[in-house]
Amino acid sequence: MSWIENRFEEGLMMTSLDWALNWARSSSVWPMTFGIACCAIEMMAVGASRFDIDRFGAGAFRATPRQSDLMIVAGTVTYKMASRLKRLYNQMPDPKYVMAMGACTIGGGPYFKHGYHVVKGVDLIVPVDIYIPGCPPRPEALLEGLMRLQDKIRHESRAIDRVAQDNQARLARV
Amino acid sequence: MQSFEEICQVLKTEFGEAIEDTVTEGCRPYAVVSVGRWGDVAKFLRNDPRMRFDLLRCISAIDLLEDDKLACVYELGALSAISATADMSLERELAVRVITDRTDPHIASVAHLWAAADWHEREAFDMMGIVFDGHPNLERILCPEDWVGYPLRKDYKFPLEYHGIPATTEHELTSPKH
Amino acid sequence: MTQFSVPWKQATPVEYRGPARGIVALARIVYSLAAPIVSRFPGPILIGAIVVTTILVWAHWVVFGIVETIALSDVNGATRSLWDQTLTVTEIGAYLDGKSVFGTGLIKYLLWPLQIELVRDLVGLGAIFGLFNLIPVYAIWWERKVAGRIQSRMGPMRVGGWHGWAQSFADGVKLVGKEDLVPAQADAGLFRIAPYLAFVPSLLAFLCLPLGSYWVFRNVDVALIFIAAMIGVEVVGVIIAGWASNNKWSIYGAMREACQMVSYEIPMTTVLLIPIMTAGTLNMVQIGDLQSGGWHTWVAFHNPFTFIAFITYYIASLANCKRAPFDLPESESELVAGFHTEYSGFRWALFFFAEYAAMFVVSGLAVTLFLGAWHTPLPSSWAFTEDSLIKIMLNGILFSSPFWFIFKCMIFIYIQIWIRWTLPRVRIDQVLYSCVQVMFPVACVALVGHAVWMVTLDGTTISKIIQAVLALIGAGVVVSFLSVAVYGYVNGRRMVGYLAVKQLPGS
Amino acid sequence: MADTIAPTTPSQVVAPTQGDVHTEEMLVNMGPQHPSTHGVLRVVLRTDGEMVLESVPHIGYLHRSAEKIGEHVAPYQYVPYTDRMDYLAGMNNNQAFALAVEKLTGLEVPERAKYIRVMFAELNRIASHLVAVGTYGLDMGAFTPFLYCFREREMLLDLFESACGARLTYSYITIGGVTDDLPDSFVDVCNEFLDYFEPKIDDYNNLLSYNHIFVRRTGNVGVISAEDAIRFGLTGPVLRGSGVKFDLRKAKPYENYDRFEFDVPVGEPGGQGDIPRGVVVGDCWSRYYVRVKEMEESVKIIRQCLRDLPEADPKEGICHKKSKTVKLPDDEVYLEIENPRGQLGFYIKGDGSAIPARVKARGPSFCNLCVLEFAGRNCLLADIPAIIGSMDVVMGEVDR
Repeated sequence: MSWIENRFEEGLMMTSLDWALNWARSSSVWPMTFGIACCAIEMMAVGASRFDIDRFGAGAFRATPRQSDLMIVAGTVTYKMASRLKRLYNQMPDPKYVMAMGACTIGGGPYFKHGYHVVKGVDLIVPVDIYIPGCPPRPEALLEGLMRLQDKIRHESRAIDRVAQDNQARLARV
Repeated sequence: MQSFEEICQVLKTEFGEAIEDTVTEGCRPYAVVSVGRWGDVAKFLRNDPRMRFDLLRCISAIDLLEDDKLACVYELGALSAISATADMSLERELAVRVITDRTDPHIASVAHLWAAADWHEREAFDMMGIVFDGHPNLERILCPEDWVGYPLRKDYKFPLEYHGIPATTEHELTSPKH
Repeated sequence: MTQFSVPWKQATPVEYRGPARGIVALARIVYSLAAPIVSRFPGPILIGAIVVTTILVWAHWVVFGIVETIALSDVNGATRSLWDQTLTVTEIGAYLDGKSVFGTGLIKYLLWPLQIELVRDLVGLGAIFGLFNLIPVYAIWWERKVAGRIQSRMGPMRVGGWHGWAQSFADGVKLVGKEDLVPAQADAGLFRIAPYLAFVPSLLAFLCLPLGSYWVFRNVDVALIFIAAMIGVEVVGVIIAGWASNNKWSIYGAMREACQMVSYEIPMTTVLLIPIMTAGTLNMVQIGDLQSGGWHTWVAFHNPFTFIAFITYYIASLANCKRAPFDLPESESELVAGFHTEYSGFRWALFFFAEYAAMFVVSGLAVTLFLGAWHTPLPSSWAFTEDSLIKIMLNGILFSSPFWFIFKCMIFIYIQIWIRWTLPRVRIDQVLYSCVQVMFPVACVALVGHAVWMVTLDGTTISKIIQAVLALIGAGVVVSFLSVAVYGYVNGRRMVGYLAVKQLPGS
Repeated sequence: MADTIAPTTPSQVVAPTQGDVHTEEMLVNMGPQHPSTHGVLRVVLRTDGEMVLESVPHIGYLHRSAEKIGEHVAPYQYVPYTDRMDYLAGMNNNQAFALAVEKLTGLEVPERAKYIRVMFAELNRIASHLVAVGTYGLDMGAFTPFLYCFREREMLLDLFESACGARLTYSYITIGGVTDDLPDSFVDVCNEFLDYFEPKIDDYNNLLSYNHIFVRRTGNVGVISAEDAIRFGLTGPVLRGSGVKFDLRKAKPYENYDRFEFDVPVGEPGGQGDIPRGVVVGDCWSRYYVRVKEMEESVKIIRQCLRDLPEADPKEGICHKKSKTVKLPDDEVYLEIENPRGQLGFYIKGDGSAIPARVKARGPSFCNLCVLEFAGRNCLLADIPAIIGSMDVVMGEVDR
């Protein structure tokens, strides 16, 4: 969790601060170079000349999880890979986002029934923000997913979440 | 260019009973070699000037559930002499099937003859559970170390979970009966 | 199930006790007052920040321009530097009265605090810090745009409107807001301090970098040694960062950096001796002033050996600030991110700032020592005579000013970017080979040759002819660069058009 | 050739003498998430400073049970799974599987479909080699050639898209032919693309192949001799880079490759012709350059295809009528074709029903990768990406 989250109460200043920080975060979503399978080729195509994800400020592909904001899980996740994927997610600093790209990461895809070694959806391992269907999704779909992620970031808040706090207190009483 | 029959003839004169069968009808002929003599046959195929099969193209492990057997099919090839100017061709081709027991499968390793066999044999061990005697490093290659069962056997039971991750939704899913 | 249970976001409000509570309360009050202004309109505020910083630089500039003129118009004919002698407000007033500038009286009193040294230092520091921050921010944005153009794509386009000009600001604000991670196995103290050890030397180098005859914060007599030392000290931060991360890739990066730095400092400092020999001083301002007589008097065109030395210096400086093809310490395809693999957020941003500021510093050294410093290539006969303040300032901009210095530095930074996106990376043994067996002998030959030249040929007709020929070659390089750029631009347009217009069946 | 081969076990590797400097060995784990392992390959390196004493590849991070699925679905349903094995060369994979099934069941392919298959296989070979060349530049630290290669690849993908509607996973070549006929004006557009593309190869050469730094980085690195290449069962450009002129399209022509004229490029020693000095046969540069040359040869083949393309026979159609209802006999077949990465073989065993009893894919990347343990010894750390990149592995096919 970033140092600024959940420290201040909701108010005019927090709303303004949110506005500024959300603008910065949504304008500079740096993905991690984390290609697993077929979808990774389309992810590379998105970074290449015709589609150019750099136009949105998201073109700085970082090789290390420490410097990236977005993990695009591009390809089939297997059981052998699962622990590595989880570890990479844990290594990313907050705020972090996960994009499930392609049918395999959403729910096993064509390997759902007989794929004994395929995880049936990456959301069994890490929380997912955006799902992009397709096998593999076209680059335009990935760009659309990025824009939806930016929308999502623009509606974030850094104020103390009263509802979550109340729920926690209630749970503690129980 | 030697035909399949000529190669089998040479093998039969050299090894006699070890060549259990030669199947010539069908798409692709193959010879069945007894599992006990396979090590010697392989060495002969690799080193004898008449054979000189220097290319091991593939090892396919197959599950013969009805006969309660496992088998390995070795695809061998012999290249013409290396030259930088002329196109090379396959001089001879041979497919060898080695059949072993299903409960305690053991086949002699050929990794010391063809380096290519190293990973193929590890894969066959991983997928079918065939133990290759004399292999330098026989451990699972594709599946994780703690994987249960041999996935490509016909009676393989799909896992229900792996380290807490739920797996297949259809319980008791095995191979279809056909 | 424990290992793979889905992690839910847990809201844990922090309780403050003791003095912290007071500080937090104060912070909240400040925030509530400032936040509506600061963060309601991030776009305008960012524009404002740039405008203010620019005005700060320019204010510094205008003031110094006036002062420089006064100093030059001293009746005794002796040149006085701003920092050596304190000008009194009476002197400034007397000068301005004589020039009958609009609002003389007001300017006189506005300038009054400048006679206090502390005020001057604070203004100067503010300007230098502003410049130090602006240059990396825009160099990074520029690098992404240039890289995009080289690779036939657009680069940042959305953020801030026009060609993504606010991209680096967004990156910076985001990086500041990221979680500050320190790996569990790392040496926390060293890990935290290392980015500052890389950042501060770059900033210190700026203090002695002269942007003009009077545009230097501290005109130190050993400025050259100081800057060379500061560039060298930056390595310590990098090595500590790699070591403290407790990551194998980081250690590889740190060791490569140490190895590379030790080897490239030698030819670099060897060729730095050549301008020193020519000028007979270590003072950067004096070396710069030596080259004021037009572009054929620039040190690089002095004789063939200085020309070789200039090229050697530029290659060594690439290695010095970890730029491709010598970016081994952070080579992405080999060591995941090299020495900063474990760094995230603000601390990593400090490394980035340090790197781009170092690019500017080494380019500044190249410009000052070899390519005429802040002097214009335009002939001096084009200069205006001193009629009005406007013309004085125009003269200041076009003929002897930070404008030319920054312009030349930017060209060198551009070439660094160009090389980075074109060439593959060299291997560590090849780096060492090219240093020890190629660059160092070349540097030594240049040094000896230059010394012999200075003793035998300097000032003769042959020397002048060779100087002119070399200057023409330099001009030819610039002209061919421009023509290549124009050719590429025209061709690039054609190709983009081909891609855009091409209609394929089914598409 | 030696009688038997010494196994490449760790104990065989001897550390180079270090003089009086005391150093310690370090185990470095490279991957499965690493920018230059081309996917999820994991290599464990035993290093001594910058020297790599031993590198052991670990695979299986993308094991997607493709062979098991082959025992559960009918052949025409399995074609899409072959796309996803080698996702850079979907057409070639479809072709290999389709040819194997056709050989097993004796289906006849219409003449026009044969030409279309060859054409698309070669187009996809270009697309695949473009990625290989581009990412190899990326491994060496040159970013821009990668972008240029992808720019040209996008045009190829447009061609594929116009024919079958997919960019990456085509399933266009199917059992008994191809799924659909070519769109109108395809021949003109394809010719136009070839005219545009051919001069671009010179651009790549100028930018990357003959770049001094690139040659120094890859020349005489990771040398595999011809004997070793055969011993390890290497195929494709990796084998030909070692100077073995063996190409299944010439040695054992399938489809109608025997009707086309083309050369088989092999690795050549440096200093002759356009080969730069410092290159030896079997090094990374040779393997890379074979791919560049193969693109030129593929362009030749496609031009001949476009020239000789027969008109569609309305009676015959473009695909065999029985392609979806075919029953596999109780027989087995093993068929290899020349993929961009090497020889892709399919072993299919039928048992009289519509669903195969066993499908085994011999992935060229799988067989090529096993040489990494042999080639990646006693080299520098920076050579490991060079060697892995020159193998041009696709992990989807290694792990299947």
